[in-house]
Amino acid sequence: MFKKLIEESTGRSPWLFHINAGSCNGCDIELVSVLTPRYDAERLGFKLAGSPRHADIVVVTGPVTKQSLPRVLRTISQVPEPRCIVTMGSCPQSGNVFRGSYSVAGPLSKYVPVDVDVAGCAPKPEAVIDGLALAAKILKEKRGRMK
Amino acid sequence: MNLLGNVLSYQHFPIYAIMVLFMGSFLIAAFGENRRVRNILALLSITASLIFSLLLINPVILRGEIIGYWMGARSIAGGYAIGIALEVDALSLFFALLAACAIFVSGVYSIQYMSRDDNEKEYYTLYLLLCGGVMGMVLSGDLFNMFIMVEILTFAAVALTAFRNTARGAVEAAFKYLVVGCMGSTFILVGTAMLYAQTHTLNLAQLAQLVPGNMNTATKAAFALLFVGFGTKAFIVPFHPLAADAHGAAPASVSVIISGVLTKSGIYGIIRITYFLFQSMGLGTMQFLLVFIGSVSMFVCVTMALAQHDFKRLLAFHSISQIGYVLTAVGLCTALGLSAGLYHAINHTLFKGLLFLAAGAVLHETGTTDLNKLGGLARKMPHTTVLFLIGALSISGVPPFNGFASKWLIYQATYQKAVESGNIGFLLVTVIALITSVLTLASFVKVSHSVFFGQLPPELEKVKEVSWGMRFAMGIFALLCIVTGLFPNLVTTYLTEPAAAAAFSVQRYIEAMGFDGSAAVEILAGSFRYAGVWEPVSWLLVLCIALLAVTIAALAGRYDNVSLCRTAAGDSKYQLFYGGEEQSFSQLGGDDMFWGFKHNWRGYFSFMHRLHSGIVNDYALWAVADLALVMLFSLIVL
Amino acid sequence: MILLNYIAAFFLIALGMYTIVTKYNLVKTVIGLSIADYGVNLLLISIGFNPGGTAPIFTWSELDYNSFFVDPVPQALTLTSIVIGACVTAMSLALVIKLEEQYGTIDTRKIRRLRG
Amino acid sequence: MTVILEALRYLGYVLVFPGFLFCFLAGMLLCGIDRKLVAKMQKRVGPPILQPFYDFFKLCGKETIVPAAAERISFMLAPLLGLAALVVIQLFIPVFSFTAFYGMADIIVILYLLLIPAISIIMGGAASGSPYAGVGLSREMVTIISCELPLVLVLLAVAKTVGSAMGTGLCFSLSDIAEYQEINGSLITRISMLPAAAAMLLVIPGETGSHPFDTAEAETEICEGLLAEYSGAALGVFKLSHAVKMLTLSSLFAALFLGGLGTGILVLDALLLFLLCAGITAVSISLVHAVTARLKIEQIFKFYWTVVSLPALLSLVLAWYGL
Repeated sequence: MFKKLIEESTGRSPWLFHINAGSCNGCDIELVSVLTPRYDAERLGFKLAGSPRHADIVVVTGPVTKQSLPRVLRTISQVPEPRCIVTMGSCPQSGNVFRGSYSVAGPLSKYVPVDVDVAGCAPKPEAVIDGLALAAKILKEKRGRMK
Repeated sequence: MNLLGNVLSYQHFPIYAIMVLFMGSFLIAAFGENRRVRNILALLSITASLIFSLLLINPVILRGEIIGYWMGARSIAGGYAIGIALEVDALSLFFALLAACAIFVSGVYSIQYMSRDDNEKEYYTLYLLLCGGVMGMVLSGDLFNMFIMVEILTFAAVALTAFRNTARGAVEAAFKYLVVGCMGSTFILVGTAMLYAQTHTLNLAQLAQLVPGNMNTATKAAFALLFVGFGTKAFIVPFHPLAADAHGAAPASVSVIISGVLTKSGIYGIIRITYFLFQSMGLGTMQFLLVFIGSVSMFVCVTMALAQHDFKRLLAFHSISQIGYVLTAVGLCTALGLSAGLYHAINHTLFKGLLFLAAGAVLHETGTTDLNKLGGLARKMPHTTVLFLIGALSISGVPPFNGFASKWLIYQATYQKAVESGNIGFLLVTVIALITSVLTLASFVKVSHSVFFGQLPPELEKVKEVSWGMRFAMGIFALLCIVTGLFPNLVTTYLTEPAAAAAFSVQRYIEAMGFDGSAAVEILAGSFRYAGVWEPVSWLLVLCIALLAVTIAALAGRYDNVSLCRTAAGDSKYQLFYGGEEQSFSQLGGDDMFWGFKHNWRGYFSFMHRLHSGIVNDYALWAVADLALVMLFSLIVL
Repeated sequence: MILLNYIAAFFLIALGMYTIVTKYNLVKTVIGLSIADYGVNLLLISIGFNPGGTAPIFTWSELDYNSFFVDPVPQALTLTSIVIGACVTAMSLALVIKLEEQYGTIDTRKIRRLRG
Repeated sequence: MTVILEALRYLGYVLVFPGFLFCFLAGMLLCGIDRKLVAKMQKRVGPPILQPFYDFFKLCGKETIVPAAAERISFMLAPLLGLAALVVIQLFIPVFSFTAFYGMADIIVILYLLLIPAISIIMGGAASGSPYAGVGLSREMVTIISCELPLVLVLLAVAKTVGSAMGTGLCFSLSDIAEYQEINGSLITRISMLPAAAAMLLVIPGETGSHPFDTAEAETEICEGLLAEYSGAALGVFKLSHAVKMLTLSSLFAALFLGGLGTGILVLDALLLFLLCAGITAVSISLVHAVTARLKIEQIFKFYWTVVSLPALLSLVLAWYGL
């Protein structure tokens, strides 16, 4: 019964940790706008956590520069299981306009398994919420698979 | 057989308790070359002293006798005391017991703590001299003998402060202590001489009979001299910088004695002169004097402690802050207040002893007491950490430890005094006491973070737990801290209330020595009832049940199923979160804590910093100014 | 006569305190302590003095109510006090030497590592 | 037989009401109501009222990581100790005429017991070894110091008012305060107690560490400060403690100022207490949260020692002169 309860709760209370991996700040602003009164992602239980130890979903923005890569990986590894990784915007998925730059190490999926990609430059808040909701669902499944 | 019975009569125990310590001191000075002989002699004499004091509990505290003991059977001739007397009432014995316990524990601790120092023979000689001085002072029935014992203990304390004379500031601290301490002793001697000139006696009981009826300018001045003189021994404001200097430099086992026992003997002296010799505590102004100095001591010293970054120096300031509590409570002149103050005196000896020993353990293993250089020792010294935390929580007044029990009584006493006397000033004292308590907690949070928690500096990787003997000594104090905290009723019934009652029965004190006490001014203690309730044992029981319930629930929810770092090299998952950077050593230094508080009071703190200039002339000036003020005060009001 | 003694005693004590408070030389501080101590000794001995009294040395048979002698107790106190004063001086001078070794100065204004 | 029954009754107090079960349910609900109310005040939909339960159970199901630099035992024990201590405080606070453990603690004891959860979170944070926790504990301690003065003044004012009315001079016992209010009506109806009640309302958010006094756990500046290294169930227990602390402080407010409203029927009283707590929380935590931005730590100190302490002091002086 508890397992069921925990699994159900996991899907309803995903806390976000946001990593800026060299982003232009466009996506960062959009992510914050998701929490504003107009879109209010909190009604789904989303909350921005201050520390990776508290997070369930890691939101990565930016093309993952060489400077930021070890920091991104280290921070992701510090998130307790079960965790979901969401890339936000086109940069972490493809490199976007920064693709091929000498300082870009991306895409992120080369280094860690990414669960959800939210494309767009920057993605609309509706799309972000949709992607996060999907991530929450994946989180729930992952929790269900844990022993 | 009769001789043996005579020798073992409890009448003689007070002098035995003093003499074994002095004998130990002489014997060690004479035959202490061998380490084992020295240790055995030291342990024997402190144990014997403890046993003699404990054996006095039955006649003095339980049966309520007052032992009047004339040395060499020279007693009274022509109505005047001509012999040297010891007089042991419950108050004296209370302080003697306190001293004997602290001396015993710190002696046990010394055996291993001092094993790395040279000149152990000199250490034990001076140490036992110090202990004997304290014992002699509190059991003495003679004002001049009190002075001599004060001189002996000041001397031994100064010498022991400078014992590790290569340590930073040790000799400097000793010199400052010597100068101001000797000024204090001079004050006591001048006061004694002036009293003698007026009454032609030095016996405390007879002085108590003669002085209050014959108050004149000379006796009033003598009061101020004695008060300030004993004030320097108790290190109350404005003598607190000396305590801080001395504790910072002295070995921890000596700090235990200086803070736990020597300051108490100063308090004892103040109680003796205010309650007995001058019987002036019935005066509202005299209560004001004690309560004022006490409150200032507790507040100024706790704020000074917050600004320190040396472990032992911080503890030293706290020790004066706690003495402030004791003095405040004693100054209330109610049965509840005096009982609470004495209770706090016991507790202060216990938890401050524990804390100093913990600081000594840290110094012994790491070689430093600088809060900015330590950290994370909890993983290397787990037992010391637990013992330190017990002490820290006790001094901060966290239930169920002993500090709370006595502070709770002190708040009640001050507030009750405010209500009874209708004086709103005492209410302020209650508030100051409560705020001081939380500031104490703050500075111990600082210590526990900067020494025991936080990160371990790389150079302290090889630190080990201290030896069993030292942990055992700390354990005794910790156990006593818990016991006196859990059973406040036992402590008040069997220790502090008899002692407080003794302080209020001057007439008995005078008559016990064979003088006429009918003219003694009876200071009314008043009856009291507790305004609140506090049942530590039941509380602890409930807490344990609750904790058990939480733990069971947590274990059922697999709370213990944690992921630990199994690999040696340190997986990045188990590193601390540094905003993504790799983990590196970074410890918040002791100086950087509580910025939000210090910033608001920056004017106060910088003023205090300028005031505590470290120049011995300034401290001497404070002593003279304090004397002038108290003398003015006593000439006007007494 | 005796009044002069008292005045002198308190003057000496005050002078000693003045020396300790105002002089920045460690040795002078020690001298100040000694001066104050002498003042106390003078005070003690003056308290016990009876003009015209003899020395307080009697056997039991000699002692009666007509004996007139100076008070012996303050003399004993004075002896003790002198001994203590000597100890203070010795100890403080020893500390001064150590301080000079460690700090290279005997100026109190410079010996203030412990402050604040 | 009776002894066993008595023991069972007290065990029931500890475990069910006003102990664990009540604390858990009511605290979490309070927390949910608070979040919902703040959302409503900001014109948001807000999370469901049951959101704190979801958060708690989710955290229970997460991995608990103990950093390699942490002191493991203190790190894991601190949350449990804090929670247990809070529940014990709740047992001592009277629910109108009903007190679970009669005659065991007074308001001074409560004042100090309130420190234990704070100490345990500080010790836990310090044991983690994180520098963020170091900054956090420094701020947490300053917040405690800040709240202490007004809280002390409020408690003394209440003690004096009740004491002089009862003829004993002063009264620290919570049961006596509750009894007094049963007979003479709530203390808040007295003019002299109004400033104290206002001050107490402002102390509650500081003590619980909620917005705008949450510098110690500021997630945007110092990564949740003391909680930075906590994860999983241990974090969940801390979140639960936070919720219970809201309940404890608001029921302390109710016991001090809103006594005498009880019906005498325990179930109704419990419900009433919860409603009162929700009202107090709405005013003192949610409203303050919604209309303010986070203060700096030295502003918190200044705020509490001036703006909040003055009314409390006024109240104490009024009580002193018997108004």
